[in-house]
Amino acid sequence: MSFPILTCIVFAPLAGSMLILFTPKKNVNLIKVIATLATAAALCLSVLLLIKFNYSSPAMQFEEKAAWIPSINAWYHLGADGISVGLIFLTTLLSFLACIGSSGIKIRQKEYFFLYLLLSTGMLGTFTGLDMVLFYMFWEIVLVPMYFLIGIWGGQRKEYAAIKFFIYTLAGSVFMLLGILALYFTSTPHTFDILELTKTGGALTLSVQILIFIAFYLGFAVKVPVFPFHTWLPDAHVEAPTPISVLLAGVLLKMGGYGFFRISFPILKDAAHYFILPFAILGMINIIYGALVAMAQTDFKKMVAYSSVSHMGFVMLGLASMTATGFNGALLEMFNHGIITAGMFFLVGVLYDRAHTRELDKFGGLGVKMPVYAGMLSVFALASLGLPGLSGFISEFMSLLGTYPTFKLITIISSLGLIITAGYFLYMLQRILLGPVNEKWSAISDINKRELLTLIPLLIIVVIIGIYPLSALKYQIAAISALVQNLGGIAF
Amino acid sequence: MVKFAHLIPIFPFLAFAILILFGRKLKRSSAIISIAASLISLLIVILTFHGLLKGQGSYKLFDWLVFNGITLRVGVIVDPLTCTMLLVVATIGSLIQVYSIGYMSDDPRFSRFFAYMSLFMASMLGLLLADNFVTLYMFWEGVGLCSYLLISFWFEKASAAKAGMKAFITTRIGDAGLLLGIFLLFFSTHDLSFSGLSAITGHPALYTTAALLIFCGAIGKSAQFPLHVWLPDAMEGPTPVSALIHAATMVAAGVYLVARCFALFFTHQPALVCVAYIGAITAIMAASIATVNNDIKRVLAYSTISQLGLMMIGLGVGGYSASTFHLVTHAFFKALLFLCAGSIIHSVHTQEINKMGGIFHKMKITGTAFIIASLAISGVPPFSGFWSKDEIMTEILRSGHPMIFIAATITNLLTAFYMFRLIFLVLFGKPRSELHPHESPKTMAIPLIILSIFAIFMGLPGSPLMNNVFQRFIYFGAEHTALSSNPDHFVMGISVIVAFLGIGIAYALYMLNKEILSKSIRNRFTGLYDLVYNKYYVDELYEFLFIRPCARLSKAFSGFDLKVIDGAVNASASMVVFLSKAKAWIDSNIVDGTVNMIARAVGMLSGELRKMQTGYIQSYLLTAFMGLILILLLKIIGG
Amino acid sequence: MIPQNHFLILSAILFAIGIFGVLTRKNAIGILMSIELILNAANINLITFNKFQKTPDGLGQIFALFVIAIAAVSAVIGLALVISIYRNAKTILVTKINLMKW
Amino acid sequence: MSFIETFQFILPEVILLVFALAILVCSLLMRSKGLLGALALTAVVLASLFLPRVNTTHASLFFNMLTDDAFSTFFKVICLFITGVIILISMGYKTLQSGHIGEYYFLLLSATIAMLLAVSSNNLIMIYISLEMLSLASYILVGFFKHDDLSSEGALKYFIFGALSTGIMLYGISLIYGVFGTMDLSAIANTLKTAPTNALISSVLLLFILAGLSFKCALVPFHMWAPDAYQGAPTSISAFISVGPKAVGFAVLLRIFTRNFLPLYADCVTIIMLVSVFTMTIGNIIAISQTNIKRMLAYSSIAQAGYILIGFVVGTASGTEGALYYIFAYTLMNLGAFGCIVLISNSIRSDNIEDYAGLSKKDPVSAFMLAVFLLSLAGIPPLAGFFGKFMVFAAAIGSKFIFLAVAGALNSVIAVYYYVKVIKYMYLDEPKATEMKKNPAPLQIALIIIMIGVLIAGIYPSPFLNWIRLSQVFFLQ
Repeated sequence: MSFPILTCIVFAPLAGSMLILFTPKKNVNLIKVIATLATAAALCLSVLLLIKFNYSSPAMQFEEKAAWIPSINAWYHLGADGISVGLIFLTTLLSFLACIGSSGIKIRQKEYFFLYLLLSTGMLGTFTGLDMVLFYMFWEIVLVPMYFLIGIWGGQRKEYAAIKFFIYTLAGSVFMLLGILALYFTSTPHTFDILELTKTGGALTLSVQILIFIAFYLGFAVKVPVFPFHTWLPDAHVEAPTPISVLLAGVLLKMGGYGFFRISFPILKDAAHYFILPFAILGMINIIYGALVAMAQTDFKKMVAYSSVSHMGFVMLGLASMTATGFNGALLEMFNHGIITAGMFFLVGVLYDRAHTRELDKFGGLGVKMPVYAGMLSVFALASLGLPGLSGFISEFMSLLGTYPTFKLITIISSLGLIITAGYFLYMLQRILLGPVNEKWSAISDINKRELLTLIPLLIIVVIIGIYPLSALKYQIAAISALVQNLGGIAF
Repeated sequence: MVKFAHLIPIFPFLAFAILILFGRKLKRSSAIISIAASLISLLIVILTFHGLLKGQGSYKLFDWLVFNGITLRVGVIVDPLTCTMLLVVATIGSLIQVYSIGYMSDDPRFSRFFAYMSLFMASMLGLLLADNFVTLYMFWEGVGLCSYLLISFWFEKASAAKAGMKAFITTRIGDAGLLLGIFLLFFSTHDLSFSGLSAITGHPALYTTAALLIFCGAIGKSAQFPLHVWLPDAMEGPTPVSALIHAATMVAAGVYLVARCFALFFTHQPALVCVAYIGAITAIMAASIATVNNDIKRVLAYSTISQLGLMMIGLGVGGYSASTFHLVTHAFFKALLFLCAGSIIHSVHTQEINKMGGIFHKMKITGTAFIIASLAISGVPPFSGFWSKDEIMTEILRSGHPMIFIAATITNLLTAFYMFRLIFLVLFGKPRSELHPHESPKTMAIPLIILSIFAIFMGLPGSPLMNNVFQRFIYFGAEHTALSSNPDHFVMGISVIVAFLGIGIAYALYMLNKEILSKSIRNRFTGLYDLVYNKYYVDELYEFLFIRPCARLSKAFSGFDLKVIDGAVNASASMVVFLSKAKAWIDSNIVDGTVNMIARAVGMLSGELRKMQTGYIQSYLLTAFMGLILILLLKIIGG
Repeated sequence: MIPQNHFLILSAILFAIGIFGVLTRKNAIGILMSIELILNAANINLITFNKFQKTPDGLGQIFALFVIAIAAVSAVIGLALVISIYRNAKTILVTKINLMKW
Repeated sequence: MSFIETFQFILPEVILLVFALAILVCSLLMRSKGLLGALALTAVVLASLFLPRVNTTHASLFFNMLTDDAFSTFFKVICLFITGVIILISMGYKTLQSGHIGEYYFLLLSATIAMLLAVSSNNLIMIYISLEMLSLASYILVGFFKHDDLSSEGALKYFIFGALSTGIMLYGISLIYGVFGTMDLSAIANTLKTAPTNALISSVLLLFILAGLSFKCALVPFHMWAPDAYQGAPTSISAFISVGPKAVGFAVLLRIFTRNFLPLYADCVTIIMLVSVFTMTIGNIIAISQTNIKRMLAYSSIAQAGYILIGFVVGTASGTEGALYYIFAYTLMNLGAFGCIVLISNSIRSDNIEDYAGLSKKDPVSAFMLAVFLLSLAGIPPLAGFFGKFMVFAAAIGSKFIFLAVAGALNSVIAVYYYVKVIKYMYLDEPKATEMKKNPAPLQIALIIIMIGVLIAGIYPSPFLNWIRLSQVFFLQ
């Protein structure tokens, strides 16, 4: 058996958290070092994974399979393919960067980093687990640390936001659990293996598929989040501390989209076809509605949070397309949105750390006082509004392009979202950076080196994918075309 | 030497990268880097041009994007149209950057300015070289971005910040159309390259729609009606920016786009006619606004819109060569006009023409250049504008659109009028406020001189005097070359008459008259004047029709989100809590009540039990017992 | 010979009275007594069924003895608890014993 | 089977009895009562050492009054484990230490003997007697703080409720004897197999028995004693009655219904399903508004019984397996939770949830353990409670009880709210100034072991599942 790279990636943070558990509370520096090393180890391994990944093959790679609960035929089964490899990298990268960005945490550091690393493991496990039970377990493991991370280190309404997040996502995921069980019992022989189910799932009758699809949908839609299940998101994002907002928006939302890619669509093919119109409509609503609501926000962070709702609409739209282009767009949009929004939340954090307010109207003219910050903010805002040449564009473009032949009107309306998005991001830039200098912030300092360090890797990725999208697309193309073929979608 | 064409945009981009990273250390030398990069690009452009003349052409570079089955292979397009445009852009760009050294010398963000300028050069050159819709779209947005950045370059001014946003969003509306047009084309032809356009056949309605959607992009970028509102506001940017981006190059990209897709438009005449009429409306409307506006740059901005409209007319009537020819000449004289305006503003620190006057003798070079450019745009022979406008007029007449011909003629009349209104009010007469005009520094003056030379002579390649070299170089199809070779003396005559008429009216109204604009005339046409002066109320209309509803919708949705959706969820949560309380309450009250009731029922059997009081344990027991009874009943009834 | 059903009806009446008593007596002692009635109803049943079996195995009788013994123990414990409650609450009326609710 | 041979099967009970009497005597003779707990613990350990090994055949003892099979062994292990932990909790429970502690342990061991007998009973008489023995010991234990208003009130309510329920059950048993002419479960099963009797009458009789057992398991509508008894009882006894009688109740339910009365049972499925749904829902919903943690856990354990009942309703092999696993997991986590409450109440002298504010800072270990146990009760992976829910939901869906599974799923969402509320107080709120006392080491260590058990049973449940499967394979024959 070869080196179990995925196991190492998934459990490196957990090992770190166990170490932290036995580190004295007072020794904050050691705790930080352990956390950073653990996430860095996972990052290095995932880079290695990217290097060794054979992207011309649609098959599952680096598979690890060991008996786990034989009596119910559940296996410890990990693997990575083109769909998950990017998200694994995204998770490790953001975990690492957000870990560096966590130095602003001033209280209860031991607990913080312990939970933080636990969260990392949960997220990574979700993206690698190929057994439903394992997948569900990791999926749920994410909830608890997140609850604490928002609830303890969050903002003013942290308790409300934390419990809301918890209940909301749990409510979604219990239905997913029922869906998993239903899949298990409808398969012969009974299995939880996602790959096996992908082969056999199509044999189910449409009505059964639809029921199971809805069960999974409830779980995933809350995470994505899809209108009208999105209201936990602004609260959670706004109240969470910066690094956690980064992970929330950067990784957690992707878990829902990933679920669609990994489970709902490949296994429940007929139901997926049955539901593409609602998907497209919901995607459109997400895009337009999210953008319009974002426009009305006066709180910087809330605006970015709603922009996530809007952007995740493109994922839904791309999924609805049933075309390789749309799928590629949707998957890439998840990655890109992860990178860009992570950057945006870091930038919100930078500003909040200095000004202790996020009210957009209270700023103005910061472009003079914080030129580097202004540049960074502009680039990420532009990437977010889909400026060609930066990464956000290409994925939104492909989503829309893929959806166009199936849903013309919806695509047209959705592309209006691009205009609204441009509107609120530029309005945000105008209110923060442009205009006359607000004297209140005359002493504000520009972004510092550590903060830059967290942003620059993201910036580089944004630019590279924007200029040469194949650099990211190449990992997923083979897997996506296999998926489309499997689904009987349009392969262009 | 064509094979280096793809390097053209790279040098300015490198300059941008260097300046954005190390700009603060470089300070003044930023300009040198930026200009050097432009000059290197210019050199390569010349080499490419040379190669093109030798018969080399477009080539492919690498796979850029793969949709399943279809690989998008990007390359560069090297043909007469692109090469000419490249030459124009690189030349004017370099000159304006030199000019900017003087103009921007006091600015604290000097190097940032040059960084943006370099980025713009890179994007614009890339746009011209793009050989497919996707890369074109990328650079298209890239120039839009630079436009945004440079319009709001002095972002401390709230108006500048707003203008930038307005420009970006307005053009983006057009871009959304362009994007959809690209989708439509892609799904009909499965091809995104320009070279495939000429092969399109069938589905006329579909392709006409596609063409119109693409034209939407052009409308936004070239500030055509109804998306023209952003360009006048864009004048908030530094004047070199207005000259380069909002006069000479970027705004012409819309015209370039239509020219680039001319094969599609030409085979789908309804779209082409639409182009012509949009152009005509724009031309005459903008020209009329220009006649009453009092801001020197805004007058020029409306003039630009009007001239772009003229180019659209040219394309719309099938005058491919004529239109591109006007594009080239216009680029030079309009850039020159802006630079002159910039020079004047730089020295008198105001843009209000009402406050200027009689500065010609203090600024001879600028003044002369201004006059040359005005003559060129007014269509006075033998300046460049005369030849190119004449070509367009000829094409209009030949195509048989009398309405458009009349509109174009009126536009020309108005053009001559407002240009000379400017000249008379700004350069001549008496100063109307305290002014201390002085000639601008050499870095600013030299580009003026060079551009003046272009403004005078650029018309010659397209004139019969030089045997219509231009038309023989850039043409669409074969027959056009032959057609446009013969000078049409009727049209020439009308053009000349119209030009001089316009100048004459301006002279009569503004030089002979003591007042700026005689009250009597203004009073007679109050309604019309107000309409024109307020730019036909288009901005207000948009505000009323789109912006406010959008804002209201946004607010409404936000409220909806907060109250209704969240409210619903919270309500169900509180329902649970309520239920919980209710259950607890039921436990303590209803159960008791039931107990009372049943106790009474039992009490009817024996009157003794009436006074029975229930205690809590017994209520528990009763619940349990009644539960059991219920279960038994269910069992017995249900079988 | 008294038919089996008569015994069973007697036991059912006893059972019902017992339940009624448990549900209605205010006094804890009264409740204890009612419970005894229920147990005795069961005892009558047991003995009746035993008696009317084709080949009586005595099981019912034995069981009835057990029940009587257990009922005695139960009564002892019940009384002990009542005393305990009386010490604390100075009452043995179950309607007054409601410290814990909701 | 000779008496000696029979004797080896009841050796654990005998050991417990001997030690119980010994404790009673010692408590009269000895001054220091500290050793009594240790003595009781020794008894439990010895008893578990002498438990009959998992056997391949079952043994009928005392004229088939008792039967000894893998199923009963499973529950015996659970029961002895429960008593062992309860003894540890009691030893660490400050309020409990008084002159009467000897009687306390005596009663506890007697209750344990009753539990061991009950789970292996194969005759309705035996079931009645052992359950009554268990109940009687429990009544006294609940009222052990005899000078405490709440304790004696709880005990009285528990007693009256229990007496009525067992009375009803006894009446049911007497009728069953009339219908079948025997009280031996195997004999009744044989009769049912060969000659179908009037299903209606039999199932009605069955429901009488269900009533008695529902009281033990605190199922709706026989649940109302539970909150009062839990709240009033010493916390160690709350812990005991929340798991011990409940496990026994389910063991008997399973033995009677699933094994022996299967044909009759099929008729009652709908009703039991309703009972299950109501039990979960009512327990969970009322728990939300509780402010006393013991009372909250009482409602919580009512709800948990509803989940166990899902496995029981399904009635298939996987259903039974799920129910058994759930009982196992529930025992671990509920004991753990009560243990933590004892630890905490030693210092803060309160059972109010609000007084738990900021506990994570004052007593991080207890707070952490309580959080883990509560999350496990809420069914969050990777803890044992999750896997329990997983198993019962799986069984329900596998047998097309979709409604039941959905109800269970919805309930587990509601439940999260009140479990997390406690965690919120402990972790998110600021502490009030209270000095924490040093925790008794044996209890703390025991709880840590249980916590690790909860984790392992959730992450790698295979060994436990195998054990359970072995326990019920024979049982379902």
